[in-house]
Amino acid sequence: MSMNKPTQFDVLVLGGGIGGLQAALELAEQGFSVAVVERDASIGGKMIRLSKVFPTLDCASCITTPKMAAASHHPGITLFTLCELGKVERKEGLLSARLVQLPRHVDEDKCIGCRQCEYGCPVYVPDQEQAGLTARKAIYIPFSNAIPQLAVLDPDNCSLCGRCAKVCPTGAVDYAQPAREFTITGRALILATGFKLMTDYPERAYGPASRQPNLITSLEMERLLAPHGPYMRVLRPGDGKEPDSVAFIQCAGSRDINKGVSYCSRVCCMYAIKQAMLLSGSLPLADITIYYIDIRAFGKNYEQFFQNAKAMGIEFVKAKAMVVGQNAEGGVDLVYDDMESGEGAKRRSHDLVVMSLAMLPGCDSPPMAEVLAGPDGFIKSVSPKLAPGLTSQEGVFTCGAAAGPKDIVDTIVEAGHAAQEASIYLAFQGKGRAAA
Amino acid sequence: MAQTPFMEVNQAIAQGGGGDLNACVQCGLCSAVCPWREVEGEFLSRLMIRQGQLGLEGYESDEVLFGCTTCKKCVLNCPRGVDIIGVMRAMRSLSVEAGGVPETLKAVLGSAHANGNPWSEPREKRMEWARGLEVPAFGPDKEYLLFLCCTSCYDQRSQGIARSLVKLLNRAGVSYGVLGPEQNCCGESVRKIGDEALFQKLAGGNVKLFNAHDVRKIIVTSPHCLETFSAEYSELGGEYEVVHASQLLAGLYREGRLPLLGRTRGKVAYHDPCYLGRHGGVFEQPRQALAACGAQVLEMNRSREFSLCCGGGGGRLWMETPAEKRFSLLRVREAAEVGAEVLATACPYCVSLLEDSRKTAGLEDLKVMDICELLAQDLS
Amino acid sequence: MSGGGGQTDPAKVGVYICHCGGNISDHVDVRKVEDLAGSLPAVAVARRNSFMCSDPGQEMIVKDIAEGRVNRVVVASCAPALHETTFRGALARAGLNPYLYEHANIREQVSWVHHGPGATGKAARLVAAAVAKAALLEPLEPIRVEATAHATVVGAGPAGLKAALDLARRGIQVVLVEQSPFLGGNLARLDRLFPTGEKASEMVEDLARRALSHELIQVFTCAGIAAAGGYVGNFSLTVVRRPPQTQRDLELLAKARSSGLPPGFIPFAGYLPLEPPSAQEQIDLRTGAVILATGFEHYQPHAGQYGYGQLPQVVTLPELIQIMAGQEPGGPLTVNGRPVKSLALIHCVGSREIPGLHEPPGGRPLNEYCSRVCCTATLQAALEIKERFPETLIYDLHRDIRAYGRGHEDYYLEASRRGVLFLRFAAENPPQIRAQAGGHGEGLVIEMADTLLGGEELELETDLVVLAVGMRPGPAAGLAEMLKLSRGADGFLLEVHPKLRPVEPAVVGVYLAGACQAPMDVGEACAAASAATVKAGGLLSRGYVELAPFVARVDAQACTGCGACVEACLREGALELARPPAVAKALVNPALCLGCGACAAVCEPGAIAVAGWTLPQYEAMVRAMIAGEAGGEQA
Amino acid sequence: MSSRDLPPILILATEACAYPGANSVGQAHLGYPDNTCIMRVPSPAMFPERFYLECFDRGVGGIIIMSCGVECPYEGAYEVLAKRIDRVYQLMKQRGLSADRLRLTAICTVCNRAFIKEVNQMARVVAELGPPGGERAAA
Repeated sequence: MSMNKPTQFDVLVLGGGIGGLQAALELAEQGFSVAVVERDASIGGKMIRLSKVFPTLDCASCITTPKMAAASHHPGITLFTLCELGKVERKEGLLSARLVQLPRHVDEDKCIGCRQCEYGCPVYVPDQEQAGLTARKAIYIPFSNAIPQLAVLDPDNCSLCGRCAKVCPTGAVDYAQPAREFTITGRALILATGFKLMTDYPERAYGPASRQPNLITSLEMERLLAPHGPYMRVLRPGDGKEPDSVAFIQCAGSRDINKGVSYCSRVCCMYAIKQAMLLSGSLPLADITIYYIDIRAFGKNYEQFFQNAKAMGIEFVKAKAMVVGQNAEGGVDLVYDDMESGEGAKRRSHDLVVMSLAMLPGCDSPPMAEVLAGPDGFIKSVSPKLAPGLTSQEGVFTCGAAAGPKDIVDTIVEAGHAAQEASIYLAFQGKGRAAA
Repeated sequence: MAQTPFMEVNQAIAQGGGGDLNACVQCGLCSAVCPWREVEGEFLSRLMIRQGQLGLEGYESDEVLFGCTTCKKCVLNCPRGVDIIGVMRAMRSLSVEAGGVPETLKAVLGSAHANGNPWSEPREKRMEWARGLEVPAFGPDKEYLLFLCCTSCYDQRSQGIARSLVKLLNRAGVSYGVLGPEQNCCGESVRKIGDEALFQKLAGGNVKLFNAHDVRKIIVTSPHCLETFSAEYSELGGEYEVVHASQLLAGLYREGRLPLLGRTRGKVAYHDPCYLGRHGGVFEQPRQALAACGAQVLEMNRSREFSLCCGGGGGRLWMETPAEKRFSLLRVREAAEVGAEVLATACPYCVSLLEDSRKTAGLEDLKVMDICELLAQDLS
Repeated sequence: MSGGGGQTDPAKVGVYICHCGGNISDHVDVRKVEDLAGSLPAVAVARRNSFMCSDPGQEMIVKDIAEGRVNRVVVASCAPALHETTFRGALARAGLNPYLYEHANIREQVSWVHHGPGATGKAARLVAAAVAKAALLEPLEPIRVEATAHATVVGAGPAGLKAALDLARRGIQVVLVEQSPFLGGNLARLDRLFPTGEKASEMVEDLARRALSHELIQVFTCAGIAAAGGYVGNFSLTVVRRPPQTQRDLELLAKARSSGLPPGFIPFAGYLPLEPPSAQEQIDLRTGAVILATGFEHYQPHAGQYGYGQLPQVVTLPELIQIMAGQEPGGPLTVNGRPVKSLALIHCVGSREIPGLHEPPGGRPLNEYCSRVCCTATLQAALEIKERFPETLIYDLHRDIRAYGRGHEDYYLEASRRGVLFLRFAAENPPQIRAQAGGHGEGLVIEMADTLLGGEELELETDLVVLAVGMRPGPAAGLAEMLKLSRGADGFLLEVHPKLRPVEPAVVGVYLAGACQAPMDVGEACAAASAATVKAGGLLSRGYVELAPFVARVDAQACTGCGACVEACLREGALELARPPAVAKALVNPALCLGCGACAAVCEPGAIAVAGWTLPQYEAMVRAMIAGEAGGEQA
Repeated sequence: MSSRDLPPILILATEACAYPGANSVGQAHLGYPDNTCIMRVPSPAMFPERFYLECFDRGVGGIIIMSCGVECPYEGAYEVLAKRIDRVYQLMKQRGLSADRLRLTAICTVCNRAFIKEVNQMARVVAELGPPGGERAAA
């Protein structure tokens, strides 16, 4: 990181996804100084990796990019990317976060984001930003709209051939750059650590049948659908064939006390419907089926979105489907109990099957020992009705998927709420909490 | 004609051991994972539960009400953790109480009632399998009671398992003994068939007998005995440490007490019995035991908790299943497909059904063997 | 030159071309671009640097400005998103208005996409176009609108109370306007809240007491907004208080007085803070921001819908909750004097209506939306019945169970485990309710087809049917009209964008808090309330609103007062014709202007333009571009 | 493709969507004809009919309006724009200008393929029709 960044702030926001950025922007607009700590090389979180968003079907990047840009240009916001979070402790009334800045192996102050290093690099690595479906280089800019637009070198794959350093016009490549540990402090803390997908569910639930290339996760489908995705069109990963039939398995790990988690992941119904709609746009002849237990289209305009999808001919099958194998054409075999028709169990194959995997907390445990998690592992809200953003620690707030699965709309609203609670806390703190 | 839900039936199922009935969310995953899907069977657990929830008729045919093999695959997959086997058992109970038992099972229950075994064999012949072998009687000086499944006692093919096990125990110097013909069938299948009263009688008799002999530890050849002794006998006052032969043998080998040569050649596929694997949670020890005798252990596509049921649980062992609808037929073919020369398993029911299907399939080059048999062959 | 403004000093444009360490200079002949730029008449200096964004690069600009060589700046480098702010900062440091800056994007749009002489030619054209625009740039200042540090919250349900408290705790004066005599809104009509189990009454009392005792909050009950005008920071509202009139209010007030209130809490009514007014009174407010927390109303089934209003044993869920709250412990649940041994809960009553399938009488618009909270509320009620009246047989008739929230799924599982029997009907085939034949309203028969049984027809006999009614938007129609807010097809107030600006309607300075925007539960409404107040607070705590300068500006000399722009304007109130004694002139309210330029397109004399993006500037850019195209060089 | 001698193509790209979209194409180093000039605009609703016609008069061979479509941050502006472009088409017709020379489209911040497709398509049109007015001569 740049050595001259400040280390003392009014508020520390942990997590640079849409929730963290929104909270940071609201606070910075109120005149508070804010640090945003992000584990990835870019801010933007899950949202910047999505294709389009429900129920408006507008482009995720077009909504996220302005917020990312606003945060990165705001004089009141300092970004710390590639930072692993150590302990957060309360010291002399301040919340102090120990950070480990992983080496970018590129000098942040010198890099101009020109990608010469990337073009020069001879090493190809599966690009996780594209669900591993295409390759990137060992030194690269994470993705086209990454912020900051700075290269990062992946030391696990770098062959130390020296080409990137040679072609870099500013001499920014630094193979020997060490990890740097440092501490930042704030008067308040917002935990916006988001979620991750339960990627080990398929193996647990389907066993050997889970190991097939055309059985993919919902985030992989997002990449396939994104205009700047791996193939720029929807092709199935196994053989590059255009799928004629695509299915979605809902509650893949959610509402499942045996193989997953007991709670509802809340967004999967809607994103599956959205993906189905986008698919029927790009593959008008394809059959699209959603296997579900309950369709939970509960938000504003969500039900109408669901009814539109039905009217478009997307098939909704009330059943939890089981993945049982792979057919000779590379399709995924499913079995389900067709209860609504009363016709009993059916076996069906789809060229491509998407699992709407459950959401898990982005952090395995809350980053501050005194902050409690609920039985579901997400950060516990101590006042879920009046102030859902309050945690068990004074001065520590939460928003978005850090406090339970949540869609983007609810996350952004909660981010505003958490920012407001933090600003009130800071205002009282300034007055010695007299008015509390 | 509209039907009216009959909630008394729902309540009777719930009270008869199917307490999870109403917890079912009707997702149908149980129907989807059920082995009957492999052979287009009629039985649909989700539908049967639904009918049970509403107290409606429609599940009374033998192939539906007595379709469940209690393989537990659905239970392990059920998103609501419903004890589906308990619900099936309770629903059968209602029918059995009213005399609704499939013909083939009537004989089984009758024999179990009269002879203490389901095989219509005289009680006093229970120990005939041991003829010519040195089998100690159980007494206070013995660590383990060796309890043999009725099938191992009476069925000729299965007796080989018992005899092999005894050889192994003797060579390893295990302190064990057997009890006489007063032993009953463990009652596991009887209970799953739905004859709760008979189960109480059989199990009650065993508990009384075991407790009278101060039995603490039991070796079993059948995973079905394993399940019922360890999970169900405590209801009747029987608390035992139960070990399946394959577990014990793996342990003995590890301790260096089994003088195996490791000479077994050839490829051995291991079939996880439902009651050892999914019910008992025993997956590794049978494989360790197989590896100990030198076999090259192969995995079939569906193994461990994904294993395919042989079709013998829940009373199905005694029911007629047309050849093309037998899970065991699929299983032996699967073993042949992976190139196995031996299909090894660790349950008398599995051995019996797999052996039958091996013949049906005409797989001359495949042998079906119990782990005890493979290990006994490899003794020095 | 048009667009107004008193630009006097001749443009001296400085052009700075970035090599971007080869990223640009490897494909673009930057020396040639520099020469071409230097030959343009408006250009005072043209320079190059390996990295214009570096300190030495920026210093070049600062020095040229400081030494008076340059009063307009063009930097030709990477995409403006990356460094436009950097270079504007450099101008500001040198004492020049930062808006006297134009960016030429010759990396992303030239050197990375074109090669060879074509790239150089295009770079030259882009630079020429930027110079042409720069020469016409005028200094701009952010628009400052003074803002009264005062907010008005309309509606005293949980969201309104929470919003008022949030603002007051940030030091902002608040007026809280509530139409009924009570505080607490629909929250007061609940018993316990899912999934925490806390008492709704305690939450209402707590919120109401805190709001009433806060020195910065002034509460008006029995009050409504009679007139509204103004704009962000400067709204004027007329609040009218009237004596209570509805039968319900009068009955509740009589009951309250008999028990020695106010102040105090009346179950299922709310917190009564003070005696209602006995005569009409009017309060005129100047307020900086308006928070709408007008909430929702429960959907009222139409007569005969599922037997409601015709069969006495058909009630709504809110009615049942109130009945149960008043029930003595022990004995069966009793409704309308009759014991209830079995009951059926029916979901989606007045929600998720589908055109063509559902035909409400009287031409009522369909409620196509999901009301979000009723599923879990129904499960909660079922569980409470099982808890307090365990012998009751409960059927739950649903389309989907939407227990989406944190902890909600546990309610569903628990209700199932406790024996609530879930039956699923299809939207096109809803349950039919009738009185049992031969009975005298003793019992009900429900006919329904269970989709979980392949559509098998079932007949259920129950003593009670409970309708889980959905939500309708609260009474905000008049207010929405006065404030010029849009409502969606669902009747709820409309936000600008559900993700970019989720609590803001299109009118700046007005914010949406809670269920006036869409169905939500108490926690969600309270979160939305603070999302609204964080916006309002940011605006009001400074005392002024700073708006981007890119709004319409009128050249009063050129304006003929024809009014075409007013007609074309997309934001009501942003443009009007002022009528000074002599002639009418277009007048922009910068606080309301979107900056879209729809006005500029229709102005014949070119008297109105969006500051910073004027039509003459674009025309100059096109001319420069064509000139470059024609000869590659300019005179 | 040498576009040096071809009439220029003017692209009006919205600040919120299409302009960053064009930059995304640059980041991906996807080539397109260089007789293009992209102008950043807040909302193309600000251009009167005559602006387009004058562009053609001055020699602009084709114009692509890359808007935000329905995602337009200026509520109602897209509808106004669409109506105006319809009128521009009428006027172009009157003047004997091919309607192919003007395109109204929506490009998002990451619509690389759509961007390239639009630009290539217009480049083909311009190459075929020549300078504005060429089609009149041909007719």
